[in-house]
Order: sequence, then C-alpha cells, then structure tokens
Amino acid sequence: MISITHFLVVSAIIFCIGLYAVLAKRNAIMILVGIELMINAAILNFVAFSRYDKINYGGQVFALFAIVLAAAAVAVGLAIILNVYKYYKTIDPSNINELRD
Amino acid sequence: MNISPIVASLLVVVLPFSAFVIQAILGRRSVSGNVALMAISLSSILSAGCVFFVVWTGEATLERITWFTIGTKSFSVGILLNKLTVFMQLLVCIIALPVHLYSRAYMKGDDGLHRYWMYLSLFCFAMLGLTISINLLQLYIFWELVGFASYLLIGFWFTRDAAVQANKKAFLINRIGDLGFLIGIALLYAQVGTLDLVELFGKSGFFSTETAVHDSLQLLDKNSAWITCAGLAFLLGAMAKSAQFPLHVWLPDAMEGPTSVSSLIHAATMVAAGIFLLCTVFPLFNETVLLVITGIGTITAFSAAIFALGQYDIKKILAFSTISQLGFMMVGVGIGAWDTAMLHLATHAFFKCLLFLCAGAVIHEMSHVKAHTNLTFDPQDLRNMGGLRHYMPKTFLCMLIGALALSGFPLTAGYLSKDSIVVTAFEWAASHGGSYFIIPAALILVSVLTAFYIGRLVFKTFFGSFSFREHIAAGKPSLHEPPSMMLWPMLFLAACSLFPLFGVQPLAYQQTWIIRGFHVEVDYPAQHAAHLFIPLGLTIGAIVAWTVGWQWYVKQKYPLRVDNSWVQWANRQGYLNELNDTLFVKGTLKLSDLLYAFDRYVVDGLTKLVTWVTQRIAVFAYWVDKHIVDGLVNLSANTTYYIGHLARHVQNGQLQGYMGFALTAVILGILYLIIK
Amino acid sequence: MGALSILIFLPLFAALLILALPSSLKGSYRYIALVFTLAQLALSLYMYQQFDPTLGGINSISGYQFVEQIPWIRLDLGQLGKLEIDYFVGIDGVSLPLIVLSSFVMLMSIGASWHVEKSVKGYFALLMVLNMAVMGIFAALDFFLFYVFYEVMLLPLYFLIGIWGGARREYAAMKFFIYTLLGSVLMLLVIVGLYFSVVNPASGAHTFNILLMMNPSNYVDGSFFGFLGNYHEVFGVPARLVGFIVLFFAFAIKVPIVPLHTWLPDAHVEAPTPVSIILAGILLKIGGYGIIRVCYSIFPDIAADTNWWLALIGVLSIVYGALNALAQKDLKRMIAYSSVSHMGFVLLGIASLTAEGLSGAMFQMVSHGFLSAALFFLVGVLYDRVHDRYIYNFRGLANIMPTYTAYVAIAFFASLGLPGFSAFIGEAFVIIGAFNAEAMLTGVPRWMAVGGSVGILLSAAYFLWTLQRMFFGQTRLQGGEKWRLALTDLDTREKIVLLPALALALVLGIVPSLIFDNLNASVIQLLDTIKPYL
Amino acid sequence: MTYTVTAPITDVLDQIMASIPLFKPELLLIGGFIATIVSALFVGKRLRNFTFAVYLLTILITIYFLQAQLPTVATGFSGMWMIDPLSTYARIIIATGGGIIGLFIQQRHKLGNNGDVYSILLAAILGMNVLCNSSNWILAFIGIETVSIASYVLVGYFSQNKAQAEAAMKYALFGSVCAAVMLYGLSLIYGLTGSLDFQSPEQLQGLMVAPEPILTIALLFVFVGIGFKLSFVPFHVWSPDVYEGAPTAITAFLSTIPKIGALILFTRLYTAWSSTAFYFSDLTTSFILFVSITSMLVGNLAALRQKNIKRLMAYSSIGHTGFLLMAVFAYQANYPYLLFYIMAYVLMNLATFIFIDALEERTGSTALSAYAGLGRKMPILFTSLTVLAVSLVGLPPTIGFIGKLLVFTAVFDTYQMADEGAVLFLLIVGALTAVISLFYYFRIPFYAFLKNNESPDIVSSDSKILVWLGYVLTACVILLGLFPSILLNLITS
Repeated sequence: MISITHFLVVSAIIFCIGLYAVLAKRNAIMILVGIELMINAAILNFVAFSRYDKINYGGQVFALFAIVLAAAAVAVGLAIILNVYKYYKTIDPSNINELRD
Repeated sequence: MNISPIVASLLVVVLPFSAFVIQAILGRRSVSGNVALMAISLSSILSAGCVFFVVWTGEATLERITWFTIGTKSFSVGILLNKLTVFMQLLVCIIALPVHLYSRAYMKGDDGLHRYWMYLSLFCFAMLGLTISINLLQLYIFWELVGFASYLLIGFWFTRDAAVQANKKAFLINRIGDLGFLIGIALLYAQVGTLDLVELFGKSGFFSTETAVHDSLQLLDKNSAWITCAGLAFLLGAMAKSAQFPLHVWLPDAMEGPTSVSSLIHAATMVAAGIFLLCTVFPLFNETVLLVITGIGTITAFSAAIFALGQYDIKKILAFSTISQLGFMMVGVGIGAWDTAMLHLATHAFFKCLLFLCAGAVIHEMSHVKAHTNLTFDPQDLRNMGGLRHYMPKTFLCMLIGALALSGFPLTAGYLSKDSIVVTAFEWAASHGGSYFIIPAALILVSVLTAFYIGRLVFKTFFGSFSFREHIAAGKPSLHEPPSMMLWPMLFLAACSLFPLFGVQPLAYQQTWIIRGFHVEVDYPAQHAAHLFIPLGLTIGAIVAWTVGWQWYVKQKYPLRVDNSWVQWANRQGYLNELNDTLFVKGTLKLSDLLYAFDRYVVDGLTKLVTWVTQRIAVFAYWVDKHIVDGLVNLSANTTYYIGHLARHVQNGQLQGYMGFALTAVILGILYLIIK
Repeated sequence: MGALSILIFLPLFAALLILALPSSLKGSYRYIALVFTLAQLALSLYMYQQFDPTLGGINSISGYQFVEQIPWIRLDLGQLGKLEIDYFVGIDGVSLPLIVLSSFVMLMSIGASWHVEKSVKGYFALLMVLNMAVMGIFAALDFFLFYVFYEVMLLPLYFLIGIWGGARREYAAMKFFIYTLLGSVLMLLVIVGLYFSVVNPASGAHTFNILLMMNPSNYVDGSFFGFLGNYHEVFGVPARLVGFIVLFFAFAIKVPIVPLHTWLPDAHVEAPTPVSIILAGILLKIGGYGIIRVCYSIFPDIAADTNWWLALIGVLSIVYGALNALAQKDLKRMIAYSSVSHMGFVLLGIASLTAEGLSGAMFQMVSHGFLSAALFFLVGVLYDRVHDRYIYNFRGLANIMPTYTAYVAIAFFASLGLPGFSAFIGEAFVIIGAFNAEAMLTGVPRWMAVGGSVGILLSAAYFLWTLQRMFFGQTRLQGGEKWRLALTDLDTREKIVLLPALALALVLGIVPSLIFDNLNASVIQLLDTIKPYL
Repeated sequence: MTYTVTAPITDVLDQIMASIPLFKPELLLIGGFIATIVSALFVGKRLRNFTFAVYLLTILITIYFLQAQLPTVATGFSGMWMIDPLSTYARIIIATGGGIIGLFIQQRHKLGNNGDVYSILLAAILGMNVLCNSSNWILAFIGIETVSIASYVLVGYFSQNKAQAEAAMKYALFGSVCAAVMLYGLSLIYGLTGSLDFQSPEQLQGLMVAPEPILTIALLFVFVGIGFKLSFVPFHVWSPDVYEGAPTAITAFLSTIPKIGALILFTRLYTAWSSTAFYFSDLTTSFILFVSITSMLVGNLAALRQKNIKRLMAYSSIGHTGFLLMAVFAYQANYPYLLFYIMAYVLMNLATFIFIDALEERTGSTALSAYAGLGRKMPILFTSLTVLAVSLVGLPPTIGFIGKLLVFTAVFDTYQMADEGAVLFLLIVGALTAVISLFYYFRIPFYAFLKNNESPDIVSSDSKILVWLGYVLTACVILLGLFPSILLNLITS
C-alpha cells in the first residue's frame, strides 16, 4: 500500500535532483531542466496532498496552474538562452559573467 | 576751586584717555606730545588741588552706578575716594608729569613717536583709573589695561627681537598674575557675593578703625581655607605685577623699552600697583597669608640685591634694585604695617624714577658719543663710563641724591621710609620672637648691599676717568649736560627725594604726614630702642658700604703713603683689607655672580623651561589630535568602506554562484532554526 | 506673516531672485545679497529694540515674543495618534542675541565674498539659503521645524565648502557633512521618542512642540521619555539619560567638543573665507544654543545629574584646543583650534548652572561670534594677497602693513580676553560662574574652574606668540620681493567689514548690559526649571 | 473557503456574477492587453504610436476605475479576491508608475515596431494587481509568475548587446529557481494545513500544530520566492547585475513596480501570520527583522564601492527594501506611512532613473566618473538629481524625509509597546545606514559639481519630454516634502 510518505520522499528526491542540476550543471538548458524537476516535485506534492482535501481540490487546481506557468516560464527561458547564445556562442553560465562587481 | 572731588577725580582719569583718543585719531600728525603733556599736567593740578587735599583732610566719598546685572546680582562701577586712593592717584600724576616732560627731549626724533605718546597716555589713563576703582572687577580691568600698555611700551621698538621677546614675556608672566587676581575675585565673589570694595571693606577703606572689619566679612570665618586661597590668589597677582621672586624675571628684560618708560612704569608706578592692590584688600589676609607675603618680600629683596651687585648694565642694576625695594614694601604689607609700605612706595617712586631719568640722560649722552665717534660699544655698560661728573655735573648731582636716598642716608626721603619698614619689622619680629628675627636681619643686610651697589654704580659712572676721553678730546664737544627739558624734571625729582616733602623732622618717620595720615594700629608694642639703634646701624652700614665702594672703584685700591706714621697700621689695615677683600668683596661678588647665574639659568630658565614644555605638550597634543583622534575617525570610515568591499565578493558574476549563495543561506537558516 | 517669518524667509526671496536673474547680470547678485542682508539686519535690530526684557521665555509660551503659530501638518495615524506639526516660531532672551549676531555675521560674510568669481549665481544663492536655514534654527519652537532647518543648513554648506573651497575641499566637506548628519539622524530617533511621550493637553494629540516637551505634566506616564513611572531602559541605561546624551552628542558635534571636533579644523582650512566666517560665527553657536534650548530645557533632570561631566568636557576642550592652537603652523588652523578652546568656555559656563556661568556662556557665544569672524576675515586678507598662511613664512609684517597689523593686534587681544573687549566679559563670567557653582551646590568643583582659567593663559600665549612671529621683528618674507609688493595694506572694503565687528567687540566689552539685560529673565527662568532637580 | 459543496450551483454563479464589478480594472487590463497585441500586430506598422496610445488609454481608464473603487472593502469570487483601500491605492500607484514607464519606453525606444512591449507591461501590471488583491496562494503564485515572466521578457526584449542578454538570462533563471523553490514550500504548507488561503483560520491552525522542522523549511522556501521579487538579502544577488544590464527604462520598471505588489502581498502575509503567539509567528517576525537589518546594511555598505550609477541604484534599492520591510514590520492595520513610503520610493526612483537615462543618452555612459564637471553644463538637471539624492538619503525638506520619519514613528511605537532590543537595533541601523548612504548618493553631486572636467563631451538629446517629466517629479519630491498632508490626507481620508 503506497502511503503519502512515499510520495513525499519521491518528490523530495526529485526536488534535490533538480536543485543539483540547477547548481552544478554547466549548461543553461540543464538548469532549465533542473527547474522543471523542482517544479514537478512541488506539483507532485500538491496532487498527493490534495487527496486529503476533499472539499475543493485546491491542490489539483494549483497543480494545473503550476504546470501552465512552468511551461510559460520555460518557454521564455529558452528564448532568452537562445538570445544569449547569439552573443556569447556558449550557454555555460560560468562563462557568462560580463556583469559583475 | 569748587569742583566736587568725584568729578575732579573722574576728570583726572578721563583727560589722559581723551589725549589717547585724540592722538590715536591724529596719528603721525601729533608727534610733539603736547596733548599728552597738557592732559597729564591738568590731571596733576586737578588731582592735587581738587581731590587730594579735599579728601585727605576731609573724609572719604564715593560715587557708583550700576554697570550691568547678571541674573539678580548687579555689578557697579564707580569712584572710591579715600586717603589711600587719592594718595596713590596724586603720586601717579606727580611722577608721570616730569616723565612726560623728560620724554619730549629724550624721545625726540624717534619715528613712531606718535605711538609713544599714544601709549603713554593710555598707560596714564589705565593707572589713574586703577587707583580709584570702587569695584574689584573694575580694578581688574584697569589692572590688565596697565599690563597691556606696558606691553605696548616695552615693545615700542618692535623691530628689535629682544624687545618683542621681552614684551611677550612680560605680558605672559603678568597674565599668570592676572589669573591669580581673577581667581581671587571669583573666589571672593563665590564666598561673599559682592566685589564692591565698599561693601567688602567699608566706605573709607580699612584704615579708618571704626569700619575696619566689614559685616559681610564678619559673617564668614576669615581663616577659612577658601579665604586663604583667595588671599594667596591676590598675592599671586601682586607678585607678578610687582615682580616678586620668582615671577620677577620679566622686569629686567623689560628694560628693553625706552628709559623714560622704564622710569615711569617699571620703577615708579605700575610695579607699585601690586603693593597697592595688597593694601586695598588688606583686611582679607589672615596670619598665614601675611606670613607668606613677608617671606616672599624678604626673599625678593635679598636675592634682587645680590643680583644687582654683579651687573654692568646700568639699567639692569636699577631694575634689580627696584625689585629689591619692592620686596621691602611687600615686607611692609606682610608685617601689617602697610602704611610704611605706602611711605616707601612714595619715596621710592621719586628717587627710583630720578635714578632712571639720570641713567637715561647718561645713556643718551653716551649714545651721542657713540654716534659721533663711530665706535661700537654698549652705551649702557658701566665699564664704558667713568669720570662723567666733569662733563655733566648737574646730572651727577641728581644721580648722587637719588643714590643717597636709595641707600637711605639721613636727610633723604629714603632714610625715612626704609627705616620705617626695618624698624617695624624689628618690632614685629620682637613680638613674635625667635626665628622671626631673620626678617629684619635680612632687611638690614639688604640695605647695606643696596648702599654698596648703588654706590658702585655712581662711582663707576661719574668718577675715575672716561674710557673714551681721547676721542672727545679730539674737540667734538659731544659729551655735555642733557638739554634742560630733561634736566628740569630730574632736578624736580631730586628735590622730591629729600626729606622736606614728607615731614618736617628729618629723622623721625613717625612724624611724616603719610604715616600720620593713615594711622595703622599694629598689634605689637613699639620698641623705642629700635627707633634709635636701627637707623643708626643702617646709616653706618651705608656709609661703610660707600667707603668700601669708594676705595674700590674710585681710588683704584689703597694708595699707600710710605712717609706716614700710619703705615704699619695702614698695612695691617691693608692686611685687613686683603682679608676683607678676599672674604667679603670677592666672596660677595662671586656669590652675586653665582646667584645671578642661578637666576638666569634656573629661575628664568624655569620660565623658559615651562614655555618649552608647554610647546612640546602642545605639539604632542596636536600629534594626538591628528593621528589618534582624527585617526580613529578616518579608521572607522575606512572600516565601513572595507566592509562594503567585502559585501561585494558575492557579486562575482557567476549565476550559479548566486543561486548557491542564496540557497546556502536558506539551508543555513533552516539548519540553525531546526537545531536551536 | 509676522516680522520673524519675514526675517527668516527674506533670504529665500533673495535666493530666488538671484536664481531668476540671467547670468548676464551676475554683477548684481552680490548687491542683491547685500541689500537683503542689510534689510535683515535692520529687521533684527528693530526686533532687538522692540524686545521686552522682562519676559523669560524658555518654557512658557507667554514669555516668547514675535510668536507665530500656524498648523502645518495635521494627520491621523490611526492608533499612532494624531500627528501635530506646527509652523511655530518665536524668540526669547536666548535666541534674540544669536539672531542679531547671525544677521550681522551674514553681512560680514557677504562683504568678505565681494570678489568671488567662480559661478557667482550658485554661490550667493546657496549663501542665502544657508542664511534662511540659520535664522530658522534660532527661531523654531517646533522640533520638527527645527530639525528641518537644521538639516537644510547642511546642504548649502556642503557645496559652499566643496565647490569654493581649497585643495582638500571634498574631504573636508564630506567629513563635515557626515559628522553633523551622524548627530542629527540619532537626534531624529529621540525626536520621535519625545513625540510619543508628549501629549498636547489642548488637543490630546502627540506633538512636536518643544515648549510642551519642557513641561513634565505633558508627558504620558510610563511613556518612553516620561517623567513618571518610566521603566524604559536602553541597554541598561535609563531612557531619559539616553535621550539627553544623544541630543547632547548631536549638538556637541557642532560646538564642537573634544574629541568630536576634528571636522572643524579641516572644514575651516579648506573653506573659503566667507564660509569660515559663517562656520565660526554662527554654526558653532547652534551647538550651544541647542544645548540650552533643547537638552537643558527638555531634560532638566538629566542636566542636573550630568553637568559635572559636561563641565569636565568643557574644561578639556578649553585646554586641549588651546594646546593644539599653540602647536599650529597654519594661521587659519590655529584660529580654528582657538575656536574649539573658546567654545569650551561656553560649555563650561552652561554646565556650571549658575546665572553668571550661563550668561557668561551666552555672552561668550556672541562675542566669539564676531571676533572669530573678524579673525578669519583677517586671515583671508593675508591669504588673498599671497595665497599662503604658513606662520613661519611671514615676519615683521608690521613694517609693511601697519594698519593690518593694528587690526590683527586688536582682534588678537580682544579674543585673548583683554578687558574692555567682549571676550573678557564672557570668559571672566564663565570662570566666576564656575567658581560660584560650588557655592550654589550645582556640583561643578572649583578645580575645573581653575583648569578653565588656564585656558585664558594659553590663549594669551598662542596669540602673542603668533603676533611676535608674524608681525614684529625685521621684515622677512618667504616670497621675497614679490610678496612685499603683493602685501598691500587693508583697502576700504576690508576696513568697512572689519571695523563694525571690532567696534562691536569694544562696545559690548564696555556696555555688556546690551546683552545681559535681555538675557537675565530667560537665564533665571532656565535655572528655575533646573533647580528642583539639583 | 467561504462556501460548501452543498450550495446549489446557481448561488455560485450569482456570486461570481456579483463579484465581476470588483474585477473591473483587471478585466480592463486584460482587454487592453489583447488590444495592444492586436494593434501591435496590425496597426503598429502604419501608426507608430498607436499601440502606445492604446496602452495609455487603458492605464488611464484603469486608474479611473480604481479610484472609483477606493471606498469599497469587499471580497469576491468566494473569498479569493479581496479589495480594500490598501490594495486599491497600491494598484493606483502601480498603474501610474506603469504609465510613466510606458512613456519612458516610448520616448527611449522609438526605433522599430516594438508595440508588444506595452502588452507585456500591461501583463505585468495585471499580475501585480493580482498580487495586491489576493490572500490565496494560488492567485499569489499566479501573480508572481505573471510579473516574473513579463519582467524576463522586458529585460530581454531590447537586448542589443551581450550585457542585456546576460542580464535577461540571469534574471530568468534565478527567478525561475526561486519560483520553483517557493512552489515547493507552498506545496508543503498546503500539505501541513490543507488550506491555500493564508488568512484563513484553517491555515493558521494548521501552522500552529505543524511540526517545527518541516514548517521551518516550508516558510523559508515560501519567503525565497517573495525575497526574489523584493530582492532583499540574501536573494538580492541578481539585482545589481540585472539592473546594470537591462535598458535603463526597464531598470526603472524593475526597481519600482514589481516590488510594490510583492510588498503588499508580504504585508498581508506578515500581518496574518505574525498575529499569533506560536512558533511560525516568531519565525516570521524574527525573519523580517533579520532580513530588513541585513538588507539595509548590505545594500548600503556594498553601494559604497560602486562606480556605475545603475549598480549603485540597485544596491540603494536593496537598502530601501530593507527600510520598506521595516515599515512592513511596524504595519498595524494602518497603512498611511507604508503607502507613503512606497509612493516616495517610486517617485524618487523613477525620477532618478529618468535623469540617469537622460545622462546616459548624452554622455553614452552610466559610470559616475562620466558626470565629472557636468554640473556647470546642466545645472538644473544636476540640481534636481542632487535634490533626489537628498531625498533618497532621507533629509528634509523632501518626501524621502517624511517617509523615513513616518516609518521611524511607527517602528518606535512598536518598540514602545514591546520593549525589544532587536527593534531598537532596527531603528538604530535604519538611522545609521542613512549616514552611510550619504557617502554614495553624494557621489553624484560630488562628481558633477566638485570635480572639474574642462571638456566633458556631451551630445544633445531629443527626448525633452522625459526630462521635463523628471523635473515635475522632482518638484513633487520637494513639494510633498514640505506639505506631506496633501498626500497623507488623501490616503487617510
């Protein structure tokens, strides 16, 4: 029998993977992917929790909105990364540091 | 004349001031000094005719107006005319008048003469105002103005470095005294609540017995610590003004000023102001303070006399003798017989002024010689003089009178006053007994020394042969009597230095009108023997001193007549003289040099040291200010700046670095919150 | 619009007028400034003449004169209560002399800035704004208003020093600004605290009215600065004490006291002559004024407790400043440090809590006002000629500039406290008051008074020394013949500027009642407010 | 939520219909959004400024509707949408600011057909309104994301060089990460409380009983998202780079408008959560204290070393955020000073950026050193800039001072109530940072007036309107500084 705990653990793992990707990957696209993972972890949580929210399924609603917004954000992100590539000919964030103190 | 004394005395003060203003406005156009002269002579007439005689015979009057009010206390200014004040005022006038006359000739041709007259009038104004002030604050104001005027006059030749140094020194040392005075005032005000002399000491001053002790003073214990402090503070003020040991160092240097100035300010009037102050606040002093005063007076009298022995600069000798005589007056106050002090103040004013004027005349002529025969020598140095009596007999006469008066020969005024002090001191010592006899003994010794050094001065100047005779023999009659404009004042003062001015009896100081004028009750019995022996002793001592001096400086040592039945005796005498020579004269001179060196290098050196130390401290303080105080300020500023620099290390442009930083912060926060 | 408001805002009109005029008329700016300042002086003199010396002022509104009170900001902050800010001005015996002094010194500085070339428009405009701010500070009776003027004063000064100043002007300007701001921001917190502690009995609203803050009965019990039931502590220090210290700190920077004085020498040395005149002549007085008007009147209880320390600081400043002055080689720096020393007397006098001391302090402020102004002007005269102020580069100036030397000598002797000049009255009565303090049991020991009087001696020392070094002796100049030609004697303008100041010093020295008469009532009232807590 | 399943569907519909009027301004914005897109697509080619006209029109009408809404206090859409003066005023400020920014962009980026930037602006404004008017996490998140995405686009929109592209990327990625983290935190909170309305009693009760560790994680994660929007420490790192990289008009936008919405949200959140005596309330309170103090310190200290004016403004806005948090902390059911400070802040920043932009146009640089000696060339402009600096420091007689004073007043009141050392520390830091800020704000007049540069090369500019707008705003800064009652009475009435 799969309990809520399992969901939470899984989502936590996914979140951490995403976090790792965001912090460690030397590629902007991978960072976007990491972000996606983190968001999905959250969405998983929402869905899992909404099981206990019989009245009005807020969690599921939220999950839907989150998916939409994440998609939008990623779209914009990709566009911007393309734009960056146009100027830098690389998308390794560690090389993109014109702006600094 | 029917002017009220108040108005008259006011005029006496205002006239010189107006003269000062007029000359200040006229500037270079008034070099004749007529204005000043006119003012001072008018003042003298008024002071004598309408103030002195009225008040001295009648009783004291006063007039005061409210000056300003602070909080609820109101301070008044006004005029207090009692015997003491009017006497002092008259004295100042009488001395100032001849000096003005003298200056006309003495200062002739000096560019900046207009300044000279200006300053002189200012000084007279301040000094005269000082004499009749009713309020201690007012007195203080004039007191400082006097010092200021003397500052200006000492530095009259401001291009001479020595002069400028001297006047700075004089002002600063006087400033110390002024502080004492100010502190005294403040303490008195804090204790009694008023600075008005009348409210403090009663209308006609302290010498009219019935008001001797004032009620406001009765309230508080005269021997309380603070009153003692106040007394000592006033003493400090007097010490600086009257050049008492160890604050006397400024007076010898002050001789850099014109001689006429020295005669007026640094011999007769200003330096006497200290004594005058002490007399004014006399009731304040308790036994302790009085004893201190006596001690200081004695030390001053003795040391200064010793210093005078070794000098060659004619003015320096006179300066030291002034200091020593002021010491006498101090003793007079200290032993409670301030009337004798005033008497000596008066007589001393005359003969010391005379001596200075004569010295001035001599220097004047000497510098003429110097000018004509293009030699380079110091016109003030005794060693360059000698035999001048042939060239300037009248001057010689005046000088002689002055010298005799100073050394206290009978028939001179000096005899009266000096005896009065010594005798009273003796009586005082007798009543206290024991070690107190040191004081009169010291005084007697001092007066012998005085006689000696002044004799030396006279002999060295006027006897013997003139050093530069051959130059003058060359026909240029450049060495002669001073012009009559200078001569008359000298003669006048010479006349005043004799006994008739002070009393009909040439030998009894009690009979002088001054002593009888302010009759002081001293609380110790009269010693009639003393009145006989001490004067005698003094006179003999003086004569001996003069003879020794004569032997030494005129006869150039003992001309032995072989064909004389006295030879052996004379020889023995001679041996004695050898003895005397080695023991006393040489010894004294050595001692003198020694002590003078001490004075130069220790006492005066002390002031130099203090100056030096102060400057070092100042430099140090500035160093601290610049590097530590301000340094801290800048340090804190820079630290802030540096922290700002640290805060920027995060901003390395690495996106993931940013994320890492933010998330690490969050994680740390979480950990902290969970663990705590 | 009453006389006082006109006095305050007249310069503002002048500034606007100057800004409005095109630069082609730049010659006229100085005349505009001059005319307006003259009018201001006339007005202030009229007030002086109209002033009723019997009224005390300090903490009683009825005791103030030329009062104007107009509601300015009224605001309901919910449960924060009502915000009540008035345009509230008026003068009493304490502010009157300072106002007259300010308008006088302003006139002097206009005279001193006659030959300014660098961007004249901005210069005079800023000067006028500064003028307005200063007047406002001395007249304001509402703490908010006071603070506004207090801060507004800073900006013109920053630029006046920073733009028209000397070599290290940026450093000096910023230092000055930071120092003062540091004091004033903390002051702002205390103002807020007072605002919450005081209630206007009439309207029941919190208020910034200074006079209401002086009356213990207006304080809310248990409020932060309240008199009664005040348990508040800041880091273990009672709240009222903290408030007093913070306010004192703010004003002490202005006075300035040791060790908060280091902005002063730099500011003075770098500032142009007119600004130095204003700095020394007016701004330092704001410190003393603030201590009397704010610290002592609003916190009488603390004042009674702390005056021992204040007196100590005063004595320290006196001696320390004098010693520093003695060590200076730059004439202007020396005079700057002498200001530190002379202002120390003000603090000592105020702290003595005696009628003599307080009056002496006020008198000293006024006298130092125009004496230091004159001194700085004299330095400026020398600097204009040869652009050098190094003392050892000059010698025997008396031979080539006799009139100048005479003026300098008078100014020096006046400020070293020669009787007959105003400084003497001030210093003497500060000393007398300090001595009297022990008899009055205000807790200032007499050794402090002695220490203070040492300062008089030292001041004589450095002034005379300078006189001897620079003016007397044979003429020797660093710049040789070039300087000798450049060093012309005073011209008429300079004499016109200097004479009134020195004359005033003399007049006040001889007739001190000109100031004391208007002062006494206020001083007595202030002492009465403090007495109960002694 | 205020209704139950048992309610018949018709009631729900009625209620929704009833709530529509409350949503009017936002509907209008949506309409404008579409209209601008359309016009940008079809009309923009021929009539260059048509889109802009539409945009302005939308803004104006919105403002009109909003001020009509002023007195209303109501909730709609079954409690998801709430309207009170606070939000309404906030939205008015946002809309006005949006209008000015629009003008700014229109003036500065005339070339090419960039009509759809206005639609993005409108989207951002819409998102902000949503933030202001909701206490529901869903709406809040939607709002935040809308604003964020719009902002990403705006930053990247004009990108013509490396810096701008980089700025866009950093902004987007950092923002998305923060959003993701926040979302995760929200999910946790949802799980802990079963409610998505942070003012609802259910949620509060849930938070009361929730286990502390998990709650800590949840709350901090949520704050991450808000922190990113408000850019307070430690989530400020992106702002200097982005401010510097983005076109000045956009920087002006970023530094003002998005903060308002987030701030209102945070205010509501804080007031809702700090009210209890439980762990999460303490956590929230201490968090806001800590963050506000560190933000003031870090922002002002780091600004000391900046040589680029836009970076400097970035740090200064971080410092101001800290100060705004101070206001939030002292917020007790009365908003005047909060709103007043927001207005002051917006006013000052917009004006400053307008001038910065004008100078950038003339000197071609945003380095402070480029201003050397320009004070004499453009006296009025730099005088205004100096006035703004004074206001930013918070000295009288400017609006900045009144704002500071009001905030101090409020905070001091809380201090007097709860005699807490931390609050006092907050006050002192607030005061001292003002002194520090003087250092760098006065670099501007320092370079302009005190430094001498005989031949500063400047090209003349054509966008006069903008500069005049700047002057007007500056005038307001002083006017409102002298007579704040004008504004305050408006707010409090």
